[in-house]
Amino acid sequence: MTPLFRLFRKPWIWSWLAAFVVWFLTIMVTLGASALGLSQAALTFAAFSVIVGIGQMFVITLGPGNIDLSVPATMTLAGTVALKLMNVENGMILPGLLVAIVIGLVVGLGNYALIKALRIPPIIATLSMSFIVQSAAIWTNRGLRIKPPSVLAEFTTSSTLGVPNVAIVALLISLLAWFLLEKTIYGRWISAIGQSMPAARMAGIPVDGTRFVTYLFCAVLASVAGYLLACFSGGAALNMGSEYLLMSIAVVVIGGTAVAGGDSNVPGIWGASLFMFLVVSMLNTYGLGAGIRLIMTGLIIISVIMLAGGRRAGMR
Amino acid sequence: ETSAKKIALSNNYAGNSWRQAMLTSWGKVTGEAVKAGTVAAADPFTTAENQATEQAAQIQNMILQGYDAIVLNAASPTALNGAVKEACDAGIIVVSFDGIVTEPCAWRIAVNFKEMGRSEVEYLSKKLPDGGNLLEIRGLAGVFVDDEISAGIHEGVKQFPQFKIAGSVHGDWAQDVAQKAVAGILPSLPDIAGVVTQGGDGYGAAQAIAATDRKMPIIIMGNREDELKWWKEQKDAKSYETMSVSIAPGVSTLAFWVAQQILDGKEVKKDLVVPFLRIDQDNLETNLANTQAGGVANVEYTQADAIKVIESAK
Amino acid sequence: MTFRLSSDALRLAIPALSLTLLLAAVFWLQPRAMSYVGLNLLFNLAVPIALATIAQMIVMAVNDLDLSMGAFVSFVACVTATFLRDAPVIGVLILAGAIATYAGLGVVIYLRNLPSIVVTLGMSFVWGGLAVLLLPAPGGQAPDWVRWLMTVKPPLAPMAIVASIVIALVAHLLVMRSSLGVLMRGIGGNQRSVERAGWSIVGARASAYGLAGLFAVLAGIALVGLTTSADANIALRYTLLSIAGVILGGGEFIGGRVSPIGAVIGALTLTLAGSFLSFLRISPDWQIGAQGAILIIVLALRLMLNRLEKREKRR
Amino acid sequence: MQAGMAGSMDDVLKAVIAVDGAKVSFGAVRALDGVTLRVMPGECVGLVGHNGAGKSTIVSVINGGLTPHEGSVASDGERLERYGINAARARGVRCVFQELSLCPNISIVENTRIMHRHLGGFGWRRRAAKIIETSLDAVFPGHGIDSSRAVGDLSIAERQMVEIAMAFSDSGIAPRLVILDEPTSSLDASLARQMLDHVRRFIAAGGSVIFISHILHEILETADRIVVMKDGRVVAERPAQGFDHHGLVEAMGTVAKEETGQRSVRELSTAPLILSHQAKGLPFAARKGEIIGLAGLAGHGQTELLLALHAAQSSNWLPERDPLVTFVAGDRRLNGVFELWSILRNFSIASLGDLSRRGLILAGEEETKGADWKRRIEIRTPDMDNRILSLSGGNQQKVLFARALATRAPVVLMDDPMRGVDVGTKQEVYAIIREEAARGRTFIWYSTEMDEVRLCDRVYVFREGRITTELAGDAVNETSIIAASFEGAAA
Ligand SMILES: Nc1ncnc2c1ncn2[C@@H]1O[C@H](COP(=O)(O)OP(=O)(O)OP(=O)(O)O)[C@@H](O)[C@H]1O
Ligand SMILES: Nc1ncnc2c1ncn2[C@@H]1O[C@H](COP(=O)(O)OP(=O)(O)OP(=O)(O)O)[C@@H](O)[C@H]1O
Ligand SMILES: [Mg+2]
Ligand SMILES: [Mg+2]
Repeated sequence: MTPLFRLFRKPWIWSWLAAFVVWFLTIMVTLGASALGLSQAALTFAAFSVIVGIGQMFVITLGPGNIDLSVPATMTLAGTVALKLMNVENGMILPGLLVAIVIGLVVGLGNYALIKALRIPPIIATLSMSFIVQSAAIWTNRGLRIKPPSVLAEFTTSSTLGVPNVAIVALLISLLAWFLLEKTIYGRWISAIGQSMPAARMAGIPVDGTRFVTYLFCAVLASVAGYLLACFSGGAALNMGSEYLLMSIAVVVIGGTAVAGGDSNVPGIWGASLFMFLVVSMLNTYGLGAGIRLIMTGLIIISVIMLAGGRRAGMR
Repeated sequence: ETSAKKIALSNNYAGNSWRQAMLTSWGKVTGEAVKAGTVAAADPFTTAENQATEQAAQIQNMILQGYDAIVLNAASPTALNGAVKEACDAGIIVVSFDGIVTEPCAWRIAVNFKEMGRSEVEYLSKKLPDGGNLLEIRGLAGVFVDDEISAGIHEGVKQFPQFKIAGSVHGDWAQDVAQKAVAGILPSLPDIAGVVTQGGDGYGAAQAIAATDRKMPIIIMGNREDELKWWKEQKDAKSYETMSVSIAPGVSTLAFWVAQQILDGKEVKKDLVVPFLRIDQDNLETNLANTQAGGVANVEYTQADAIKVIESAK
Repeated sequence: MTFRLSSDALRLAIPALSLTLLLAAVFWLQPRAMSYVGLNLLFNLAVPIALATIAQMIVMAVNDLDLSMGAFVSFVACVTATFLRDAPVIGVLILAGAIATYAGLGVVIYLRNLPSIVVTLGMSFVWGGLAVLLLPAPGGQAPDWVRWLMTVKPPLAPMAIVASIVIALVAHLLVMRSSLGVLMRGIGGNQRSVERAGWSIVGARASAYGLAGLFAVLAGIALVGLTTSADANIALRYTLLSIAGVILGGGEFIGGRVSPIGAVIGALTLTLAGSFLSFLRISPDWQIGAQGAILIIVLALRLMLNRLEKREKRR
Repeated sequence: MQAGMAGSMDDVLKAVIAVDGAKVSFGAVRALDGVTLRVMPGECVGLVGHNGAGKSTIVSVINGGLTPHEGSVASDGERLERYGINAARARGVRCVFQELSLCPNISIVENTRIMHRHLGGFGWRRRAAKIIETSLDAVFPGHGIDSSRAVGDLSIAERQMVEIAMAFSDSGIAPRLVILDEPTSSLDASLARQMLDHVRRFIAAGGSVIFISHILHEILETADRIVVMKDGRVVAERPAQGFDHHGLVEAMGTVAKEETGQRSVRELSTAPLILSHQAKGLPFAARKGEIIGLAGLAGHGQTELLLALHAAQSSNWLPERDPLVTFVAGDRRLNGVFELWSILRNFSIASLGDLSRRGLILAGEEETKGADWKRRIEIRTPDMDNRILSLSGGNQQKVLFARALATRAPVVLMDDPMRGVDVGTKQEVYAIIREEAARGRTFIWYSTEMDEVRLCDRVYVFREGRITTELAGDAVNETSIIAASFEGAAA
């Protein structure tokens, strides 16, 4: 009784429940025959949302107003440049990954420079940055689609023991994130900064350093996600990240992270990512038109947050 | 005589390879035209996001800048009418292509999107006389090209009732979105005989289907190189057969020449039609050879082509 | 005592100065813009953005953020181009219902203590879906009176300028001078104290959201008046534009610090920045990036002037 | 003798507000355990008690913000069934809350509009300005506050002045009962004096006041009757003449012995210099083991100096193994507590470096150290894992103290940290400070309370943002500090 009760007080439980209900409703159409296929697909595509979502979650934890809108553009730039560099050669996989990470670092640096040096609110700073990054992506190869190296393409599209490889990568990143948040000083610091920046400063926390690292982390995760996605879908496209703007925010908040900052959780990201994929699949499966589908998606998001967020305090 | 005339390209989106190819073609053809002194300038302008309001502002700026003609790929067939009307009132020639506008004072170089959708089903009916289930991949909801092609496909299904649309997803013309949407609906679908697309989503669908143990259906392809290449591989390996329909991005150059002809005082009908680009099993290799790696199958137009199109419309 | 500018006045001086600088640059690049017609062309599309910015600003005044603004304005545009023209009574009812829904959202967000970002994110799907249902393909037509209103040519100044001034003044009266405005900003500053003074927070939040809904509806109608027809995605950009407009105009995300006149100026600045860029004729590869750069420059200007303000205060 | 036997029928009839047997609990915490309190017209009731005794809670009940789970509220002999904020305000009940309860983003005039609901209609700005200015002039003559300024631009003392004036202001419904919950905590002596004088005038004119303060002499000289609370109950209730300082402390159940200004003069001028700073005015320097006071009128630059010292000595970019300074906040809502966190996490945040290995937090050590400090400074909570907000204000402040003292930083900066801390706790903290100073820690202490300043070895007096005087040894006494504080003004 009590453990169950305590489980229901976890902020992330609702996204998992919602994901499960939607999954169940979807497989019922085929009386369960699609269970395996659907689960695998869900794990595969949720993985990308999880990776970008975790980065976004760290940023959102920094407190009200902190958000990274440059995620899609960073994904695109990292994907295009890395694939161009690798040029279908298996030997270049590691340099490609390195370049993607460096791009993430540069974008993160740019973001924080704008936020700190020019005091531009993060939402606008990262938006402006994303325009520049997007232009850079266009400029580098004018939208030509280059194929990923065969080993990478193979790796990202196959499974190990029935679990998609990308999902395993996302799981490892989630574990790292969980560890950072729960067990390290850094995790305490970002939570403290999210609750009150002046208080964090006066408690001796290196506020700027911590925020800087967090923006770097988010941008690097976005570029890693872009790298993987480009390999998974057989080449980088200029618009490949656009979906992940709303997605990265939605999975964070549906997952039970406080939008007002200071409180985050990793399991919720998974629940929410699975949910966001499954809900579209469910509505597609039931053959609903685009209009109805959008309305249902919206209403479901609101109901989940109503169930989950009713009692928790939040600024917004 | 148009050597003193200035032409602007108003483009609403640059975020995919088709648009990039379109801009490249424009740059190539108009660059030569400017050098040859045919026109004084041919500047391309692009908005950051696919938004009618921003493009309307862009057109209004072009009016201020004193261009003589505006070549327009519109974000919306109707939402730019206000701005287009103001341009016309200012004595500017407006030629729309691909994404055309309904404002009567503008010229339209249109593709018959409905016919494009219908022809896909017609093709399938030849390959699959017994019919079967179809999966439809649509574009971006609320955009008119999506609505037109889809209407054509549904018309085709009515014409060939042996087909049934078993599922329909929106791929937003982005191949990763298409891949995701298809992967999500696929487990719940019965056997699929064919996939009808709007061009550009074929490879994503193929990827999603390849990830399952289903038999590969006939996927109608678009004109991106990766689609054609995949088709070629399948053709070589297991004599896979399909076709590809699309619009050549080089149509922007046709629009350029048409605008130039109008400026030159030629009588041109308001509605011109360009054929869509179709690739079949037998001319796949030639087309693939002409396509840049990672690019889009393309056709560029010359002044003579434009004159021919104008003449034939009369 | 030395003369001291109030912080409200300074909050306004900064965006006004950015706008002036940008306008000077545009006139220098394109002298043709310096005319009745030219100003109208430069600014008329800023009118709906200004209205949407005011709507966003009201939501921000009570410490919330509306991520559904763009979708909602698109929805209103669809209603305007269809029902409001063909069946005005039903059209008006739908729009009134939409405003009521906004007010209801304000209540639900407060009562259930929900993050407004998520609720409005969800609502953006709902409005988008409704818009697609109304207009699966672009179309419809603006009612004649709307078209007339947006294209009328008043003497002296073009409609775009007149409308902007009227919007700024009305919003200023509502938000900065009226009791309701004080109440809304008070909630943004310290909700608990407003509650302790015996006000109904539910009522105040409902009015704030309702008012925001009203301005957003006006934005949708004005937009259709300019474009003559609508589509389901017509104003999606307005979400970010409106937030950027509020910030450019000196507003802040939390704490109820907003400035309606600043917000209108912010919207004008954003629109003008776009024009400025096209007059510069940058290579198409970098046209998108330049939009980011100009946002950065305008905001950096704000920072510079903010420093001045601080120095002013310290004296 | 106006309030004789509590509970007589007569009293209930006359009482402005009578709370009978109020019980309130927050979860497991019994904040009020059957409190009966009456306030007569023309009477000032002093309310004292240790931190967490329930004073603020009874205030919330009277003010209508909290409905007691049991018990009743009556006014003018009439039992009020549906008592709420609006009913209370309609009866002239006004409240000054401990924490800032004005809206910082809007002007004083606009705040007045919010406080007085019925003020609306055309031309309200003019009326509101008149109301608040009249009241400010009455309570704090010569205040010099412009009512069109935004509250956020005011100093903390000015805000408190506005808030007090707001409570006494009359916009049609005259204030009958004004509740002051620690109103003087940020005011310096002269402003506090002005306020207390006004309270007496208000009482003389027939108004009633409930006055809560941890500064006992204020209570003793201002209140007519003193109610002592302890653990959610009233434990003593007598006319003010019936108490003296010692008796009051005893009634509150504080065991700590009183030490009034016993300060052994220590010779530290040879101790090594540990910190120096070029402030405005005289140079600032601190030696190892010194307790340095920052005195002067409130808001004259003391906090700014502390912030500057902190900023100069701690890095914003890189973590530091051995920070030189640590900070105890006075404005705990603004820069003290982390509201989402447990008490333990709030406590340990500043010393995580010592509680971790290679960036990994050692949960066991964190808990041990937390338990240790809970015992040392008696944080009243059953469990350090409870949320920090479940503590009363004074106990939260103790946690902030523990946070700073638990670090290894040799210099402790204190920004008027004893605001709202009860007498017993204060004595304990003073003892700890002395003990730590003896071991070589340096304390730099801004305080608005003279008793505290007198505990310091050396005092810098501030005036208009600059250090004007340095006092040491026997010169550290009330007369010379006050003289130094007003030096500039007299000139
Ligand atoms: N909202 C609340 N939730 C939980 N506990 C509360 C709440 N309000 C008060 N308490 C608890 O009730 C008790 C009484 O608190 P109260 O604030 O009335 O004390 P106080 O006498 O005002 O103390 P202080 O002198 O420190 O202000 C304390 O133990 C406090 O922790
Ligand atoms: N919603 C809440 N949940 C938990 N605790 C609360 C809540 N509201 C108030 N408290 C706590 O209850 C206590 C009483 O609240 P109050 O604001 O009256 O304290 P306070 O008077 O400011 O404290 P002090 O007088 O010691 O400075 C405080 O410790 C406060 O933080
Ligand atoms: Mg209290
Ligand atoms: Mg208190």
